[in-house]
Amino acid sequence: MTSPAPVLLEATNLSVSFQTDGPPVRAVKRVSFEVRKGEILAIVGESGSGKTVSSRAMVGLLPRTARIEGEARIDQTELIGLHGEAIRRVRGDRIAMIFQEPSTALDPVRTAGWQICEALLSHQNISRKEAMARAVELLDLVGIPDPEIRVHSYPHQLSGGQKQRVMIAMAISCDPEVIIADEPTTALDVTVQAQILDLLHDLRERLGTAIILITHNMGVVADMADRVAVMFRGELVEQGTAEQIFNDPQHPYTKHLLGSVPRLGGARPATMDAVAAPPVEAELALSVRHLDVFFPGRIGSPPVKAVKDVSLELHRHEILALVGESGSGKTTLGRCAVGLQLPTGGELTVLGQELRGIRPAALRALRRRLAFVFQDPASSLNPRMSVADCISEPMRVHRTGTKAEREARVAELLDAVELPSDYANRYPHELSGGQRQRVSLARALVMDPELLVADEPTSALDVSVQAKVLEVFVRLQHQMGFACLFITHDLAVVDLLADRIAVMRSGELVELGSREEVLRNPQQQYTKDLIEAVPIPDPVVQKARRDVRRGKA
Amino acid sequence: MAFSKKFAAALAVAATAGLVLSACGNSKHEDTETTTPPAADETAAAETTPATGDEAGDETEAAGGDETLTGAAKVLADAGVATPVALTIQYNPDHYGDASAEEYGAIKEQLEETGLFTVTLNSTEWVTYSQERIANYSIYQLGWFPDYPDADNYLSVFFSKDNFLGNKFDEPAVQALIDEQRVTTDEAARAELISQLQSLVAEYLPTLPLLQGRQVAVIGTNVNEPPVLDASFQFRFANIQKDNDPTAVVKVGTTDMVTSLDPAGSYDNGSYLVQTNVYPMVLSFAPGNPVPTPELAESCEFSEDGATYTCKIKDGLKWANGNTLDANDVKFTFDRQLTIADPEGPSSLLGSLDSVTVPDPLTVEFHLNAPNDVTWEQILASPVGPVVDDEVFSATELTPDADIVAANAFAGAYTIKTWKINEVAEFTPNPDYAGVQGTPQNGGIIMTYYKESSNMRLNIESGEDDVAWRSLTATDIASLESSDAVEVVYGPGGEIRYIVFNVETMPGDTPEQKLAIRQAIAMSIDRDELSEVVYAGTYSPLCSYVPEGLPGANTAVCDLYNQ
Amino acid sequence: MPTLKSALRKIPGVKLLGTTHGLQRLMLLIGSGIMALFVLVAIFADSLAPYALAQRKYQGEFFGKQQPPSSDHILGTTVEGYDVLSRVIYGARTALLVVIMAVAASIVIGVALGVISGYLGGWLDRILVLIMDAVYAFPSLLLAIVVAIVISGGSSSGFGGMMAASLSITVVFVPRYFRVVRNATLSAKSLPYVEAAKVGGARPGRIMFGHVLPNVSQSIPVLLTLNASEAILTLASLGFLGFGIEPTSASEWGRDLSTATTSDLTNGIWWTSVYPGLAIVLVVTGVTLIGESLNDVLNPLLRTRGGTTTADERELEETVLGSQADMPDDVPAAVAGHVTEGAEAPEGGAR
Amino acid sequence: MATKQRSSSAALLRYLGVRLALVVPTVLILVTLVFFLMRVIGDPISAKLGGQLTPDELERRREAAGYNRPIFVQYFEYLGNVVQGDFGTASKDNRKILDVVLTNGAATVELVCWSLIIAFLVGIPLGRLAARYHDRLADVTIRFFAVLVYAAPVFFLGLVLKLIFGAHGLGILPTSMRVSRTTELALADLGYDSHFMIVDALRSGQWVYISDVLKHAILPAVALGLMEAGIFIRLIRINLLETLRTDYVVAARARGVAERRVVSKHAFRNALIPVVTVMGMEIALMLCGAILTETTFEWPGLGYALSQYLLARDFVAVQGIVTAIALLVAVISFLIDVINALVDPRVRY
Repeated sequence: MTSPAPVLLEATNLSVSFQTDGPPVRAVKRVSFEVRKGEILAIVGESGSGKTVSSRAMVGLLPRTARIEGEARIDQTELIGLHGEAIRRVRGDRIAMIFQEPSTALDPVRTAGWQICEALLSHQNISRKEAMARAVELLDLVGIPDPEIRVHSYPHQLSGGQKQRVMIAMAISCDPEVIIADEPTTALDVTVQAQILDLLHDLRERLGTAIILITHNMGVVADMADRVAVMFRGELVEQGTAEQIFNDPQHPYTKHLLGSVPRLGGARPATMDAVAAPPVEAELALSVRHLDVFFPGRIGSPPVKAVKDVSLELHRHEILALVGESGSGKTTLGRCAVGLQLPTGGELTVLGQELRGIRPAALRALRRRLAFVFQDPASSLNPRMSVADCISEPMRVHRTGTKAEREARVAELLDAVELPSDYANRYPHELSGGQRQRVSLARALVMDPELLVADEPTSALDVSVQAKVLEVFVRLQHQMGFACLFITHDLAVVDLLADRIAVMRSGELVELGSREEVLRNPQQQYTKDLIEAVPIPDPVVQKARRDVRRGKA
Repeated sequence: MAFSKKFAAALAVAATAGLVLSACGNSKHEDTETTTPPAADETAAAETTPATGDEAGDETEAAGGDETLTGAAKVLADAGVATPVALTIQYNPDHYGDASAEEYGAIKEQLEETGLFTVTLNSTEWVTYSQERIANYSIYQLGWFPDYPDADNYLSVFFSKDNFLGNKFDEPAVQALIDEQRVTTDEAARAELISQLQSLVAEYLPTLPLLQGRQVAVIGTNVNEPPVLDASFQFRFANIQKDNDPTAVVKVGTTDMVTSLDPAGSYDNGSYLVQTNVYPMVLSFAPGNPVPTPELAESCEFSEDGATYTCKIKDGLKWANGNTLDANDVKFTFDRQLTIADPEGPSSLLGSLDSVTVPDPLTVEFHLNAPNDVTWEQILASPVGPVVDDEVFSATELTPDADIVAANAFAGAYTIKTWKINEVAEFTPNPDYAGVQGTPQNGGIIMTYYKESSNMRLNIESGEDDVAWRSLTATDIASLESSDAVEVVYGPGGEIRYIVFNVETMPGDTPEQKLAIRQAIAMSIDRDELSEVVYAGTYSPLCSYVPEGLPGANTAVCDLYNQ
Repeated sequence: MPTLKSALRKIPGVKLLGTTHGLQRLMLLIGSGIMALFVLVAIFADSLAPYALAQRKYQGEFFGKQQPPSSDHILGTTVEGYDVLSRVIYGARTALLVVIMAVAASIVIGVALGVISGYLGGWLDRILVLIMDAVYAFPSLLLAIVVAIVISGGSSSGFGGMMAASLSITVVFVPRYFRVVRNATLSAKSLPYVEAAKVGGARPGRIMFGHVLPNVSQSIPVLLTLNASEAILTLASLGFLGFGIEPTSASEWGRDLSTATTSDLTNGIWWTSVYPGLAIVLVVTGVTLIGESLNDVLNPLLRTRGGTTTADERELEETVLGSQADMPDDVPAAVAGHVTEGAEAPEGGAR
Repeated sequence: MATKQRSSSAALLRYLGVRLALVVPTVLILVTLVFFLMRVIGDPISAKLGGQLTPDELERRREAAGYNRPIFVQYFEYLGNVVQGDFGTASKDNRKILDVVLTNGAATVELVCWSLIIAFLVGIPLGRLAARYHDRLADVTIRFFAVLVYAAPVFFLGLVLKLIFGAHGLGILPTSMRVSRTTELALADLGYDSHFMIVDALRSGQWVYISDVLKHAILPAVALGLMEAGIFIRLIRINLLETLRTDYVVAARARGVAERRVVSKHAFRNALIPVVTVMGMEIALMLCGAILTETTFEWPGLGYALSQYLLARDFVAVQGIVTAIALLVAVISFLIDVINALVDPRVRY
């Protein structure tokens, strides 16, 4: 690195507060940062830390209830307080944005080309024909195949990655000085994420655009950022180069955050490593043979094959991680295992009982021994039932225990998931996401299940919260010894807790083996790609991996 | 005649009591204090023989002088009926006009003011009403519009055994009088019989006549010749004229809807109105003369034995389309009425017809079931009578309106130029017509059919229409009476409104009690109030069964109960 | 005083009012005011009305027909010689009774069918959907007429007439509840906590009425106000078309309006039709205003902020407010020190 | 991609085909429902002659008309006739049902079209305005207006309009029928008989007739149109508010698209999709409104005819008209699908 490039965008003492029905909420508190030409600044923080609000405040995209104080300047132009036409000229032309969810950020009733043209025509005095030609060029630039055809496509005809590429094409259409990328890869699968990140990297190098990258993913930060700003509860707690932040964090929050990030290939924490009961090879908790699950398609289209000819076994006391990207069929398989989904073909034996054609009464009896933990903490508990009622419901359903016994069991489980016993009388909305997920876990365990299916139990949680939940989970598995089918897309989490790993793709089983085999020595190309694509939260390691990848490409 | 004697006695009492009632001036408080005398049961029992009937009469006279028991209360008390009597009266809110609710509201009030009755009113939608009335209603509203303007049409259909009311009324004495008048050809003698018949029926009160309608037409001031509204109850176009101009087209509005142009498929006022103006009849009514007069016929007469009615048809008649009009058309007309016997047609009026023969094209013979049926001439001039073209109409099924209009199968005073059923119709004078209605005095008629009478009222007042015919509300007529832009003309009305009692199912433990209740109700009704307050004079009180204006009409009911 | 405050918030109306804002609150207040007036008038009709509902005389003297408003008859008299004000007041009672019966019956039937059909699915569901859709496609007023005839035989004695009107409105409304509830059930059916109950071995009945129904019930209040307002309109329309209630046993605005339109209007007599009409408009307006406000409150997208309109408002609401709940427990003490004491999570935030 | 598009438009055609096929059971259910309900509530003969014939005579006539045969025989006979295209003849006025449906149906369609014009003219701008000034005075005023026109029953609104503009008010507009009698007869004389008054009037080319038709249409169209406008305003407002909050609207702003364009090109078009769908579902409601409007203004439409036939228990007519209405509803919802496909590419491909 030579002498620092000139400062392009600068925020000074930026504060944002929102009027609500109650007292104003201060979302951003006196934040200052700067971006230089050609630089990638990552703003890191968990949900609610104010990272999105502060970036949107600069381009005036906050609702009228927001009160903004402080300054934000691009070159010599003061942005705060600009209105109407003045701020419109800045947006898109000088500061462009990329959004988290490409499928909602594109107007569903306009073609990709139309929307790119709109951006161009809003700022440049060119004809529609010229704009169209430029749109094709841009699509080509962001790596969309057949841009002449795709330019006429509607958003729903594009894949998630392609949509995000269209968004990027739109963002760079007017050669902006700064691009604000707000969680640009959070909604994408990990392999697609890698491609988009590569693209952003490329664009920075080719066009020299500065990028403000807003993310919660430390791996992405390590992969992309030159400098990092850490936000917590509306305050910017720490700022520095990527190396400084990762190697020598100063603020306790930064330290905590980095400590919580699970790391693919990293060492397991001591609490998770001790294996209580070794898997019993002979006894099967779950046996799947040539399983097919098809869903009827929309009128006039063929059925969707969610699971195709999958065979696998889950031993007692074992944690089998089911890994795959969206649409891989992993959740469908998990739902089959607890009888929430009927298979189309094949055999499915749960705890020694064939599930196909099972009678409702037998299924209910079997379900005493099964449990399921859901992904979304917000909706996995009935909002109208207290925590105690939620946890003890299976006992009431199966008419086990007296009232006192049930209360005792609830207390016992709350203790096991490390929640205070007075939480029994609270309602789900009074709990945080992590707490709710632990209540879900307690409910799942109330009947002492022999098989637990956990469907992405931590992916909706912030990193620092996820660590705690995982820790509780592993400890309880060790104590209670239930077999577990752990469904996730996060290889780092898998590395933390799985005994064996099954990799799925488009409904098919790709690879199955022990954790060590699959993660350290994958046999299939897809598994390799998957592992390759996971960004490691270490700038040095990640830079090396990126170089390898590039060299390969 | 033992029956009539017994009732004559009881009714003399009632009549006296009625006087007391009016003398008391509807004193409400005194009425309500009335209680049933403890001896009521004995009195009722005593009344069952004629001899004790007289005694009972004496008693009531005495009681009537007491001024605490009025007529109706007395009648009930004498029959041993515990008061107040709970009555459920059924009515229909619209079939007999929109004011029915008000009319029965007033009746309820009148009855309850006597303190003798508690009344529950039940209003029921028409179809259910007409299906339920016989089986399930004991006291209910009906109205009647005659098929032909003859006293018989107000008596035989109501009071014969198995009448259409289905109210289980069956009195041999009444039946005998009905049969007798029907074959009495001498007019004066028949009128006497009819009067007797009414007085007899009034004693039994199987129905209670309330009101009699008037024919009302509203005409613009430029109409110099209004329609003739006589006791034939027909609305004829021919003599209407406006602006003293025989070529001016007159616009008429009505709310009477049409079912069909085919006489075999309709039995309602709206259809009949059109048919009387476009089809000829064997016998018809000349304006101003409510007696059937030969129209197609030159002359008609009963045979010696009275079993055959022979008509000579005029020579050289043509339909407007040029087809020949002769006795064969007449035979065709009545034969097809009987053949088709459409469920909604008037063929039931031909109950007395056995067969029709045509000895030659200008002679037609009607062979009747009963000799000398005085109603036969009326029936020929009734809704079953319009003669149709045998070359256009189907002999076995109804002929669609469009075909009739297209074939121009008319021979009445008018032909139809444009026919949009129940919206608008355009009539042009038939130059070949030489019937009893006379030569048309106008250049044609445009008939507008209104669903809402209020719109008809607006259009007659604004001059959009020249004549408004049936049915304007009492409010409209009252307000139009005072308008300078229009004039209201009246004629005698054939429509009557009455209450039907099912003599078996109505309240009361014995036939005598039931009769007493009917009589008490009759005494409690104030027809003048109904006429003046509810109908603003558009209906007048009906004091007997045959409406005023027809031969044989009297005031038997009012005489017995309300004077 | 958090306890007093939370106790107050337990009363539904207060809580609702608390969540509204500015002009929106005005709408709710006006709507509630009208409804309160309506209910009070209906209940105390006997003491409020100057005359009985079918009274034509006072001390032996007729009121007179179609008398213009005067000191004796503030709103004039009808063509039948009744006092318009009394008819209007008693009409409130009829309307309230019919609305209560109709709404109660449609909710019970519609919701039960909707939940069962949506949850169980299969042939039952398909057939019910087909039938309900067909009924829905049928012009509701005509359906109401036919049903009214079938139920009462067209008879319209006081209570029988009201019953028939209510049930015919019910038949019209059941498909609407069914549609909404069934759709809500379909989405609630796949909610994790419902599936959790299923995995827990709960029987269908328990799941449907213990878990699905409470969740579905959120969509009912808005529908309820819609139902109530349309019940009044349908009742009035039935009366207007001549399927009303016998006028001496109950007063019904639609019938009075209909009677008044036959000839009063064309003769310049406006008071007999305008007042019952205004009564209908007023009550329906009241109910609809409440419905509109409810819709605003229950639909977080439309929550009043006194401002417009960006997509991330919801996100902000959730994140900014929701994060407070996430903090106290999950973050180590060292970090939590930076934060003000984690207060009770605002209800709206943790959605 | 081109091939994929072609195959997906084939899928759309299939989808629309299935939608059309679904019309059959819907219509069948309605006809069955109506058939049996009508048999429960009486027959046309008692309806017309119940007040003047003896019970025996009535029974004889019912027997003759075939109403006493087993109901399923009658039902299948009717279905058979309908399949052959024979809808029968009304017994109330002996009109061919097909003729009733065509004539009165045209009147209803004309009325609904006029009212939709009013509804669009009033509803769309007001709905947009309300969304634009969300929660400010303009919004609340418009919402009050929408609630008020929705709350006023059509017949009452019609009555007020009649009071104001009719003969006893300003006296400037006719308050009944589709056209004055003179015009109607004149047009009939000219041989124009398309059942659509405005079409006939335009063909005649005479301003007197055209203005007569237009004048007659104003009050009914306003009465019905305002009610629909009340619904439109609410629908458009809510949907516009929702689309204004979507990410793609923020994204459009973020790329510097002018606010006016954001609203009209992005928010409004997307907001129309649910509006169109809901309109399709509410078409039955509008037909109800049409019945009341037709009654109030004596407009000889299908709904009014239906209620009259219903009163007369004219089974044949009621069944025929209900079938026609069911078909009409089906056709309209099919058209709405097509419109949706035009507006929303997700449906198209």
